[in-house]
Amino acid sequence: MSQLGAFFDNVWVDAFWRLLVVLGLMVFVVLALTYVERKFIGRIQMRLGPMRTGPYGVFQPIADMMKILLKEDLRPASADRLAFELAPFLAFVPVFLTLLVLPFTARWSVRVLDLGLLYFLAVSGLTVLGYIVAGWASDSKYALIGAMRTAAQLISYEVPLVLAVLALSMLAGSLNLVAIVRDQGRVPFIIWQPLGFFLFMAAAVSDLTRRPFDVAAAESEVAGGPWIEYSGIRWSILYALTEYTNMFALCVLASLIFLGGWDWPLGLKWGWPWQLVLMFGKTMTLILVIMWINATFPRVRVDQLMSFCWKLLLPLAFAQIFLNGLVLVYHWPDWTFLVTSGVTLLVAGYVVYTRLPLGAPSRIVARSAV
Amino acid sequence: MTAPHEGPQEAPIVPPEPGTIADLFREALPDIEFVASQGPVDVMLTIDRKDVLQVLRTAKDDPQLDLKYLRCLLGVDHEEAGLEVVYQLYSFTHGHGVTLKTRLPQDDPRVASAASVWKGADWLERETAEMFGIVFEGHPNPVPLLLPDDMTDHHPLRKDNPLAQVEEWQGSRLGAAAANVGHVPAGYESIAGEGGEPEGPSGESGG
Amino acid sequence: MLGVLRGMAETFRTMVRKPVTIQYPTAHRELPERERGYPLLLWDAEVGEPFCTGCHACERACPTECISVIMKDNPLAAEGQSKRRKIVDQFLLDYGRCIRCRICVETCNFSAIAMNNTWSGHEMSRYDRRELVMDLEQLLARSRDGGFTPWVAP
Amino acid sequence: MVTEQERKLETIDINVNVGPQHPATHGVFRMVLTVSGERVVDVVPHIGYMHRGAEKLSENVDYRQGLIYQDRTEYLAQFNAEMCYCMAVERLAGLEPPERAQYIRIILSELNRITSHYMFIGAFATDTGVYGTAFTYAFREREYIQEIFDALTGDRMMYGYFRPGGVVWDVPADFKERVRWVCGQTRVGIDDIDRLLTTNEIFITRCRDIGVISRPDAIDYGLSGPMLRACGLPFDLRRNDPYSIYDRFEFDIPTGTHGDVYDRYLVRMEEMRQSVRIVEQALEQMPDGPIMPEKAPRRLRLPPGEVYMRTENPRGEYGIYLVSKGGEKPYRLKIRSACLSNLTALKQMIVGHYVADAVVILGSVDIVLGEVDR
Repeated sequence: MSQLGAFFDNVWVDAFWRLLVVLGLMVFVVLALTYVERKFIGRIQMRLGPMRTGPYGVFQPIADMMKILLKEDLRPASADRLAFELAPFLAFVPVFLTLLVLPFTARWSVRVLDLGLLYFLAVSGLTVLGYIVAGWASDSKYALIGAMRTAAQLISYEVPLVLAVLALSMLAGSLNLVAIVRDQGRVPFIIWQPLGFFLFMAAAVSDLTRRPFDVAAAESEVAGGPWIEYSGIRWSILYALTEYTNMFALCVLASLIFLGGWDWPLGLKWGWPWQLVLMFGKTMTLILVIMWINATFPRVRVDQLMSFCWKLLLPLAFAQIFLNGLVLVYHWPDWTFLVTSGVTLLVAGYVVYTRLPLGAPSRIVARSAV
Repeated sequence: MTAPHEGPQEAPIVPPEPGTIADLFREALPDIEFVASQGPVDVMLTIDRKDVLQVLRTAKDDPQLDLKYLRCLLGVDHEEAGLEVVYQLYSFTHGHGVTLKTRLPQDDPRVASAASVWKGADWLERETAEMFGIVFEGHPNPVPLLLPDDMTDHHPLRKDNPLAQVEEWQGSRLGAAAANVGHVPAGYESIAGEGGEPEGPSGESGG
Repeated sequence: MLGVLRGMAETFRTMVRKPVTIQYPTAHRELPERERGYPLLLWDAEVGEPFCTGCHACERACPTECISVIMKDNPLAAEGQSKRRKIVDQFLLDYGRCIRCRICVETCNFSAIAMNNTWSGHEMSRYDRRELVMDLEQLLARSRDGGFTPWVAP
Repeated sequence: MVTEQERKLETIDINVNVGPQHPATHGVFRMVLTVSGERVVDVVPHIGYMHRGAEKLSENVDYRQGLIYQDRTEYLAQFNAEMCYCMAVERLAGLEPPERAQYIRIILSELNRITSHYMFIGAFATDTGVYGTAFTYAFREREYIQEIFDALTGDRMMYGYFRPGGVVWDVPADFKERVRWVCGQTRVGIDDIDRLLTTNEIFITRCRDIGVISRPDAIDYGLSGPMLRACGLPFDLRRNDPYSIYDRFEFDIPTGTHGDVYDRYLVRMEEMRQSVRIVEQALEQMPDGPIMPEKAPRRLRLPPGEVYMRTENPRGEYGIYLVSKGGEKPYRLKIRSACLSNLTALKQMIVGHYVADAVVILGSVDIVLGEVDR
């Protein structure tokens, strides 16, 4: 028994089985999320969603996976072979790496890094490289335009994302995810940082290239963007696996740093099953909100996307940092975080709403016949 | 194909009542000869093809006429009587409309382009040109619109360009009996033709 | 901001409503009695022969020329069982070509042809186009077996 | 300021081929965009992929058979197209449809206008990027009307229900009741879409002030229908050139102020409400009686003559120029397509905008390729 324990205590073995668990979790999450998304959006559109394979179509993602695995792996004749075949992995590996630092319960994660948050942001920023390479290597104009859009979009939105997280880590005083969660034992940071949460989610939605920020993949414009030429398993790695894993990772991160993670409420007291439930519930809620937004909104234009980021999100992110700095330097009570952040969010919302060139609706000429 | 004894008949020319738009045209362009006819809806004016551009310009610019809106531009193939180009005009201010027509000889179907008068005439003329082989002189971009670019050898809507024979799938199953398809035994014409004369097999209707 | 939220509320509201779609091949929508599926020939059960006399009226009226009819002398009329002197010998209808315009039904003087107003008149996919050419037997089968009531225009 | 380094950078405009198979081309339309970065500097539209020779085919069939080609030409507003064709034939033949037939025609045409606009809204919202939600909403509502058409004519798309002289058979017993219900339902449905799109800021910023076309230009290009009315010209054939019995109904003509894409959307939304008004009035007034004139011949022969008949279709002025030289078949039948004329202004509207706008502008024209190519 002690021999077995010693075997699992070996740092390599320990890392290996934890990695296996994360890998399995990731596959399960991707399969589950494809099903959930199709079903959820189906219901929003008053459709049934997948119903054929299994009860209520629950085996649909498995059927999809089988189909994708068996599909021919097509490559355009004029594509750059090496880059084309490598690009999906370039996009996917960084996303997978982000999962390594996420603590799913108080005691369980692959590795707890002191700079976990920084690691997460640094690594997840690499995904864009895969998309650019894919778009370039496909030798298709749609893919190229899509890739350029992706590059502009993901790199721009990285900035408010990082700044929002930075503002939050000022409160926690740490970049260690476990420490940040512990810090929220009493009040989750979303209460103190509504503006920061808004910025984070807006940037996250954009990072996932989902509506209203899905200009990179815009079906009605560039017909799928960087992955237009991909098929079969490469398409699935580049698109489905990367996107859903990324969505999962970002939502886990958001629930960790904003919603109190596995701790709030009563996580430490009631043990790991309750912590898992908390994590799962919070993450799923955020994912569903992203899907809900995805199903509701039109897509913004490229220039609007950029000005939204640089002219609105970025100043707001700096404002959040500044406000946090004020509160911290002058040792104001905690509730001033809420007041400053919330008021800024409301003011920003109001200003955007009134400044938007909405104008009067069209004139209706009323002329009646005899 | 209409029955042989009928033959194509031209519509009789009924002169419009005085006070219609035909008089406005005559007033605006006293030098030009108009043949006016009252159609079921609009007044129809036939002009010589050399006057087309002048008449159209005047129709658009003259404040009395003010026919700013080109509704439709089309061609008609009258076989021996030549090709016809028809302009449908409408005025938003006065609420009146007119049909302008001009005949072109079949061997020299040329007429001035109206694309310089109305931007909307561009595509309509391109379509008419490819369908009837009419040459619109001065058209800015005389390439086919609906048809393939290399399809210049025939003009589909001309009457000398019949429909292709229909390929009947059900005919191949009939075998030798296929020869009897469409054959009406004596005494049954009244039922089959609904009072009309017996026609040839339907496949010939392309003429 | 308000419009965005209004949109979110709208999608949420529809999400909790009942879905409007059905699982088509397993569940079928009820067809109205006037439904125009592909045409069928009708069977005169009293005499035991088709209503169709093979008069070619539908063949002429068909805009797509998908009908071919051959007429013959009616053997039953010679025996005195039927009033129809002539009867249809062969009737071929190309469903692949038919556009279901119902002009044949309108034209028919004997009410011998009708549009199939059941789902069998729609679900006609075949692997070979030639299988869509129906002959007299296939066209009459549904009517002869009963269970098919054609809609007659008022 | 262009720096020296930037000047050395070689940039080229690329041609992006949009269509004929592309999610945003509404069928088989193709346009070649020349883009400089994200800006469109030139556009060359190509049409004709769906040219089936409907005009030529109509010349070779009789008047009853020719009607079915109208369904297949304008396949989103079939009743409107059939009505135009029937009225052209009636004008030449001197037939006058009975009152009841007129009312049935009006009701169906207006309902068809609603379904067509629903289709527009669904497709247009998808062009602006909504994930099919507006599309399914619009189709859900459209389906209620479609079911009435199905129960009435027996077909969901190719109705073939009107005939020169009237309509082919009478409406079912529960017709009035169902149409009344659907009028109420349509009001609810339009409000649903209103809440989802009309006030949505993202939607508004996508649609405002793009694809603007001025009123003189619109007239010059021969635009019609909602495209023309969005420029502020209250021109509607139902009012300005009344045909059938449209002069008996009270309705408003919605117009826009800017002539941009958003105005076109608003005009169409309002037109649907007005159509509901017309249908409700027509239901009130609909008399009993025959649906075909007493002396309607079974085989129609037209005297020689020419007529240009036009109706206000959902997409604009749909015209039939019919030349008869006697006999059972038209000598020449020209279909004046509203979409074709509306498309001519495409270049002027698109050039200078972003690629994303090009798609939205094309969507706002609301093309039906069957009608454009004929």
